[in-house]
Parts: sequence; structure tokens; C-alpha cells
Amino acid sequence: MEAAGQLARNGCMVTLVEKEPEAGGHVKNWYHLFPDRRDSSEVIKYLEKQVDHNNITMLTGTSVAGMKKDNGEFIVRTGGGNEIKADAIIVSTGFDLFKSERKEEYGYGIYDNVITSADLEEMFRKGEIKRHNGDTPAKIGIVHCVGSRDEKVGNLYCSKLCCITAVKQAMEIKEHLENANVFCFYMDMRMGGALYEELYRESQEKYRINYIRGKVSEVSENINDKLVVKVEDTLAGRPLKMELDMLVLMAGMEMSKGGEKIAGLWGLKTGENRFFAPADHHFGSNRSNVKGLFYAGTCTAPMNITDTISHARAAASDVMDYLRNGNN
Amino acid sequence: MEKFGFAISKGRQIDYDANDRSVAEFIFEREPSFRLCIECGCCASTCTTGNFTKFSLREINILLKRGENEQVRKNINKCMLCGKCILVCPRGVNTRNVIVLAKQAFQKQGNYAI
Amino acid sequence: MENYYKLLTQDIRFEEGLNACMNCGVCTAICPAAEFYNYDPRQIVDTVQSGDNEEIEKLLKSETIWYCGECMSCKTRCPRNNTPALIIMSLRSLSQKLGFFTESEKGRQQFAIKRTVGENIFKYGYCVATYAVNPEMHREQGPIWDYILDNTKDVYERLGGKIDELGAGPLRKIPEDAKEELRKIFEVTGGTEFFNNIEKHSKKKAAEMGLQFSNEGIDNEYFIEIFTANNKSHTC
Amino acid sequence: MKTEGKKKIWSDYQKEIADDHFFYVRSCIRQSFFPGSEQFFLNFMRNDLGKDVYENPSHTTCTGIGYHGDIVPLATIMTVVARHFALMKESGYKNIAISCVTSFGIYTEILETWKHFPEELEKTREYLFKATGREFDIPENMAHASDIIYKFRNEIAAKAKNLLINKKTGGPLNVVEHIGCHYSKMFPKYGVGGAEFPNVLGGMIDAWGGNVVDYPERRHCCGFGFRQYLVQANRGYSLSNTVKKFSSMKPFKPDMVLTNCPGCNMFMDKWQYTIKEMDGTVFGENGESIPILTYEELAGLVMGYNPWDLGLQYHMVQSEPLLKKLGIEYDPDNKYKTKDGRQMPIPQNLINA
Repeated sequence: MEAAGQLARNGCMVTLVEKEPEAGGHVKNWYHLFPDRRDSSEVIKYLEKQVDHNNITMLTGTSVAGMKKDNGEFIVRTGGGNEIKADAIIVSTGFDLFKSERKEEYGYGIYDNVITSADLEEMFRKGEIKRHNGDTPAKIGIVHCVGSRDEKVGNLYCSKLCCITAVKQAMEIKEHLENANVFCFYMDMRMGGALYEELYRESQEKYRINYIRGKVSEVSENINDKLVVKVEDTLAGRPLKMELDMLVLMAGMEMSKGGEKIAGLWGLKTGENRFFAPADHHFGSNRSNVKGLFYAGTCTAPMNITDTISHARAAASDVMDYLRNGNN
Repeated sequence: MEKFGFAISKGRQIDYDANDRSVAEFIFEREPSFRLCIECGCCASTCTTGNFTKFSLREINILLKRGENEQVRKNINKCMLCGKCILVCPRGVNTRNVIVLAKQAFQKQGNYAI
Repeated sequence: MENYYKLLTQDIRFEEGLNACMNCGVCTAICPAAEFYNYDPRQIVDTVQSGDNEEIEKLLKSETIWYCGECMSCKTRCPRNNTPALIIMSLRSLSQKLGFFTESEKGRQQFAIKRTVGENIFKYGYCVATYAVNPEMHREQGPIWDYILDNTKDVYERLGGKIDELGAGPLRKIPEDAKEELRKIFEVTGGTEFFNNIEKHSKKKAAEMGLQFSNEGIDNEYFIEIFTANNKSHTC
Repeated sequence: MKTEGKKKIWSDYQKEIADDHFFYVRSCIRQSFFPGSEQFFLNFMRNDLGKDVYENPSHTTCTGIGYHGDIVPLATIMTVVARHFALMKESGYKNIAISCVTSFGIYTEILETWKHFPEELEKTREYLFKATGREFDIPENMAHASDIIYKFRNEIAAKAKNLLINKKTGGPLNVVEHIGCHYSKMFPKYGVGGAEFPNVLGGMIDAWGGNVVDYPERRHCCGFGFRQYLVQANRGYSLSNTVKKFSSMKPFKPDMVLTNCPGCNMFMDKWQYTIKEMDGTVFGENGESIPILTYEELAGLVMGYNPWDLGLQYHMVQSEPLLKKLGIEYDPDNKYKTKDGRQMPIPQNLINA
């Protein structure tokens, strides 16, 4: 949406194809954003303003199928059989949230009080954090790296956002439930964004969040309907067992199914992490293996909203350079 | 118990829910900076005692937070309270005071550090 | 000093077991040994991964490599597809090859396993069988084992057993030619040499410890000592 | 708890199990301590289902306990297993049925090793030929004997004389299933239902009317630990792990434990005696201990076999409390009789007796 706005304002005619009924991706499912806890709707409003331009045609609820390049011109066929002609394409198919059921040992989809970060956002939005039986949880665990940094599920990479999401959500839990005890189980605290480390510190100082360094090994349910987690407290060098009322899994980011489909249909290269492989990691992160086709955002790697918007602007800039000067 | 030549052992798993964290709470109240520790180990690496014995201030911090008080009680007096650890802490934790307060808490429990 | 890391890499279980550890502790969290011994598989993997020769030598002579129960639960969970138990198995093999195993109380026990399970394989063609093991060494099994031994023929006959008979059936007598093939397999694959090496180093250790040793059986001071000794340093 | 989640996982781990013509390899521990179990399997397969199951008298131990006791080198055990494959080839079989979970784990480890390191397979061929003059093929299908009972669980249910229902209350029995670490923890794909929620025993319990108990230490090791049990000085490890496991299942009031692995069956049975002797703790209700049954024994009971022909009387923990719950009529006088009906001595100091 950001790239579309930039291009439209620079005189390009843009067609934005979105398979969902509304554009905006995962942001619209989130309640508050890190690091400043802004309401996600503000970002959506901003983005909607970007695409509110006469040069932009929005095709929502539209998927794309085939693509061919004829004499330097792209012809994209939509799922409905229509054709869209374009001089350049930006692919911004985004990411899918990791399906937490795949980490079988955490029991998502089996144990009622194991939820994901997305489920928790939903609870925040409703303003109510409740266990499955309607009780208010007093002890809540948060598991980092679910589906990230994990060869077992085929994802070697770090999803970058889950650590900071965990910190943010831990603090929000405390805002809803002042007396709750919150425990983050992490392998490394990857606070590599502006104001992230500060938020982490605040979560310790003001919110009294507990941090335990160790990857949760398994989750089970005991006779009292509590979850039991097993982890090594690696900094004490001893195994640790804890009962919890609720466990939140920080689901990682994966290449979207839609992106995978397009990669196959259009012959776009993907990396070992299955995301689209940019032409160059240093100075060509928006360029692809097809001349005139560019990438924007999390279809190339996990990134946060700030980076995604910057990446979209960079994609627009690459498109302009390509259209005006033939550079690619 | 030893009728068979072996016995049932207690295990070394930290049973978080069974542990008593009142010592940690006592310290948190009086020295809030204790919450800021990120377990980087700077204190332990500069610690004179730690360089000559098995004492680890970093580990003491974690054990206090988990309520593994017995292990702390048995080791804490190795600290000479020189305070060098405070100088290196990147989070500004008053590590020396943590030790002082832990000793006080033990004393209050009538369970002196040994 | 030999390069122990290099020697370890010659064991395919080591190659399979160690990729790159990130010290997450997922193995230790569910390790049955980590709970009842002063044991942390994560730390062992980290030490081995460091390649520090002196530290690896210490491990090879240590008690700690003998604590694992080889349940392999660590393999299921490791996010880096390591298998700490396979690393342990390769350390144990190397420790025995180099004769380091007699340096630790738990390591010395390899002699007891060789003299019991190891000998059973050649003698009976089974690792264990009710009659191949003296229940005196297994009082925790309760009185039923003695009962089965006292009434062996009747017990097995009712349950379809072929005790001491040739031909198919539970606890049948394994034919001599099959046992001979087993022995040849051990000979050809280095199994016999491995056994002899355990014997050689154990004999040496027995002399060092001033304990009576015999070249066969379990009725000697050294066997009894290592089978039962517990210096209580293994648990907290 | 949502069972749909488990069903999804089970559907991801559907292993292929052959239908007929099995080459059967026995387990050292199962044939020693639970010979009636192995015989039930063979009788059931051959007589009830009319299947062809062949046992070659020349097969031996796989040396697995020695391998996991770290006295048998990998090259040696690979060649011993290869010898079994050779016997299988010579007898004209392609499907192997394994009675022991330790063996099963060994077989899976070896097959996977040969896949990753083909040169090891070649070396093994050379070793075996040099030692015995034999040659072998890799089995087309490999199953643990419990996989096969799982496959035919509905046939057993159809012929059931006793379902896993408490005759008095009419409710299902609470059954703890214990899978045994080496069944699928190393290679989840080889196990029915994978490693985290294996369904090989759960499927049987389900089909036969019982209720599967999920408790926190469900996946924990029985405590065997090979050298940790084989050497007396180490048995505290083995025992302590068993205590941990039983303490975790106790609040769920299990009526019985169903095991996959003969070793687990032995330890969970015998350690209850030891623990009771040590400090008086029992883990069942009414001061009783929990009967531990092999899957063959349970299948036998379901099909109406005489419990004493299955060998239940040779456990430390006696199963009468379970038989009563199931409403199975048994003849106490027949319990310690020989095959031809002669009275044997009555063993003393058994549990639940």
C-alpha cells in the first residue's frame, strides 16, 4: 500500500491486487503495536490514506494466477480470468503466521489453555483475558521462538519480531491483570530495534516480568487443569518445572502460501528460508531474478512495520529508476 | 532404604511452585534494581571470589529469583563485599546490596548464611 | 596429546549427533539423568563443540559422560537436530578405546556390563535371560524371579516356552552354530577387540586399586567393588 | 482437552504396516519374563487371523542391551542385525515384525544410518559375508509387533469377550499407555502417531472401549537407562525416574498401565514392589498397586483368553483387581498349575495377591 501510494504520487498508474476482502495484511489483526503501543488502526488509517489516490485501482478479493512477459510488458492474469498489463510489478505477498500445531510438544489445538500470540491479541481487543473455563489466569507463560530458529519445523531463521512482541504482550497482560505473574521463556532476547531494549528494561522494572532462559521442551496438563511446562533454566544449569494457567506461543513468520504459489507459477527464486530471494542482500533487496519485478516487505524476510514501510518505499524508488532510466 | 544397595533420590529439578521466594521478594522491595539483571555475567567475571572459588554471583542472582535459597545460603558468605561487581554491571544493579540484603533476609528467617 | 575431537569425528554417531548447539537447554529440560545426577547434557555438547582438547580429555575421564541413560528423548526435541545422547555414546566409546574409562567410578562399571551382558551374548545368544542372570544381583525384582527359576520348566512349558530345547519358541536354546556366527561377527567387526580392551584396562586398574581380579566370571573383588561402589558424589 | 488436535497429528504419522507374511524376531526380555505374550501374538496371528508368521530358530539377540550399555560397537550390532536380515532373505520373507522396542529402535537407527552413510551399509555387507558367508536385503516393511496388533485392533474388538469397561460402574477403564522411548523418539515417522502423541497403544485402548489417560509425565522414560539399571550402584537413577512417573499418573487413578516395550513392562511392574518395600508407597487405589500389562496380554484378555495362559501370574503386581473390574471370571485354582494340570507351589509375597 505504501509503495502504491509513493508510485501514484510520482505519476504512475497503479493496480493493487489483494486476495483478501481488505488490504492491510496482518496489521489489522493486531491490537497494539510495539514499541510505543500505538493502536494498529492508526497504521491502517495511514496506509488507507496512501492508497486514496486517483492513479490507484484497488482490486480486493482478487487473486493472481499466471504471468507472462511480452516485449518488456507484464501481463498478469487474475484468478477471475482478467488480464492486467503493467510495465513493472511489485510483489508484496507478505507472510503467514507459523501454524503452532506443528510444534506438537506444545499441545496447541490439544490443551485448551495453550494459545498463540495472535489469539492473545484477540483477547486484548475484546478486553478480556480468560482461561478456557472462564477463569482469570494468575500465572501466564510466554514461549519465544515457536516455529523460528527450529530445524524440526524447517525454519532455521529468526523471525525477529517475536521477542519484542513477547515483551509487549507480557506488559499488556500485566495491564489487564495487575496481579498476574508472567514468565517469558527465551533462548536469546533479540532486542535489535529502536526502543526495543528500553521496552525490555521497562518490562522488568515496572511490570516485573520474569525471564527464564531456556527453550520449553514440553507442555502437558495435570489433574488440576493446569499446564505443566518443562524447561532448563540454563542460567542455573538445572531443569525446571512450573505450573501455569495459560501459555502463549510466539508464533513466527513464514513465507506465505500465496507467495509460494506465485514463486512456482512465475519462476521466482526463493531462498533456503523459502522467502523470495532478493537479487542482492546488500544493495538489491527489492530486486528479483526477473527484470522489472520487485519485492516489498515480508515476502523477502521477517521484518517489522517500520522496516516494511521503508522497504516498500525503496521498492517504489527502484521501480521509478527502472521505468525512467531502465536501471534494474 | 539401602536394603537394595541404592535409594530413591530427590532430584535436582527446580520445582518453581514449591519453592519459597520470600528472600527474593525481600530484596526486590529494598533494592528494585535487582529486577534489572539480564544475567550477562559481568559481575561474576570480575568477582575476585569467583575467580578463585566456585562462587558465581550471576548464579546467586538466578537462584534467589527461583527460590533455591539453600544453595545461596551455603555459598553467599564467600562474597567479600568488595563491590567491584557494581562497577561493571551494564544495568546498574546494586549487586553488592543484593548480597547484603539476602544475608539480612536469611538472618530474619533465623536461618543464617553459612 | 592426541586430538580427541578429531578422533570423535571418526565415529559416525558423533557426525550424526553434533551439528551446532545454541545452548537452549531443551535436552536437559526433559533428560531423566539431568534430574537425578549432577548432569547437564547441554553443557557436555557445548564443551565438545568448543573443540578444547584438554576439556574433552577431562570429559573422557569424567563421571559425567556415564550418567546418560540413552533413552534418546533429547533427539526428539533438539531444534538444531543434534542428538546429545549420540555424542555421549561416541565419548563413551572413545573413553573405552583409550583406556580412560577406568579413571572414573562410573566408567569402571563398563567391566561389569561386559562380564554380565557381554558374556551372556556369547554364552547364550541372549543379552539377558532369566537363567543367565543371578537374581541375587537383582533383589529389587522381587520374589517372582526366584520362583520362575525354581519352577523354570513348568512355568515356561505352560506359556509355550522352549526352555533349553532347540527349535522355535520363547527362550529356546540358541543353536551352537548361530552363537559361533555371533562370535565371528564380533571378531570381524572389532567387538571382540573392544571386549578385550575393557578387560585389559580393568585388570590394570584392579591391580592399581589392590583388588583381586580373575580372568573370568563375577566372583572377584574388583567386580563386586565396581558393581556396588557409590562414592555419593553423583547426585546433589 | 481437544482430541481433534491429536487426531490431526495421528493422521500425519500413518505408517505402512504389512498385512501378512512376517519374519518374527523375539525380545530377550519379553520371552524371558513375558513368554506368554509372545506366544499370544503368534497364536493370534496364525490361528485367529490365519496369517503367516515365521520364526527362524537361528536368530539371536540383536545385542541391543549391550550396544546401549556401550560395550558393543556400532559396526558389530549393525552386522548382527544384518544377519537377521540375511536369515529373513534366506527364508523368503520381506516384512519384519519385532517384539522388542529396544531392538526396534536399533533397527530404525541402523536403517537411517545406512541411508545417511551408504558406505556403512557396504561395510556391513562385507563384515557379514566375511563372518558368515551370508548376504542380506533390507526389509521392505518393518513393524513393531504392537503396530501389527494396532492394525488389527478392530478385528480384536469385533471378537471381544471383554471390553475395557468397569462392569460395576459401566464406565470405561482408565488406562495409562507407556510407549517406550526407543519406539519413536528417535525417528517419529517409524511410530504410529509419531513421538509426541503416539497412538499405537492409544488406538487399541480406544478400540477396546477404554479411556486413555494423558498425564504430565506421559512421555517420561520408565527409568531403565541401560547401564543405570544393569549396575547395582546406579539403580537409584532407574528407580527415581519410575517414582517420578508413577507419582505423576497417580492422581488420574489409572486402572492399569499398558506397555509397548518389554523392558518398561518389567520395570514398571517390579519397581512398584521395590518402592513398596522401601517406603510403603503404592500408586493404585485402596492400597493396591497398578497392574502393568503388555499389549498382547491385554489383547488376550479382551479376546477372552485364560489370564493364566497369558502369564499374568508371573508379574510381581498381580492383576486380580483389574480382572474383577473387567468382570472376567477366572479360576484361582488354575493359576499355578502346570500345562498338564499339576499343582505348583504358590509364590509368596507378590503384590495385590
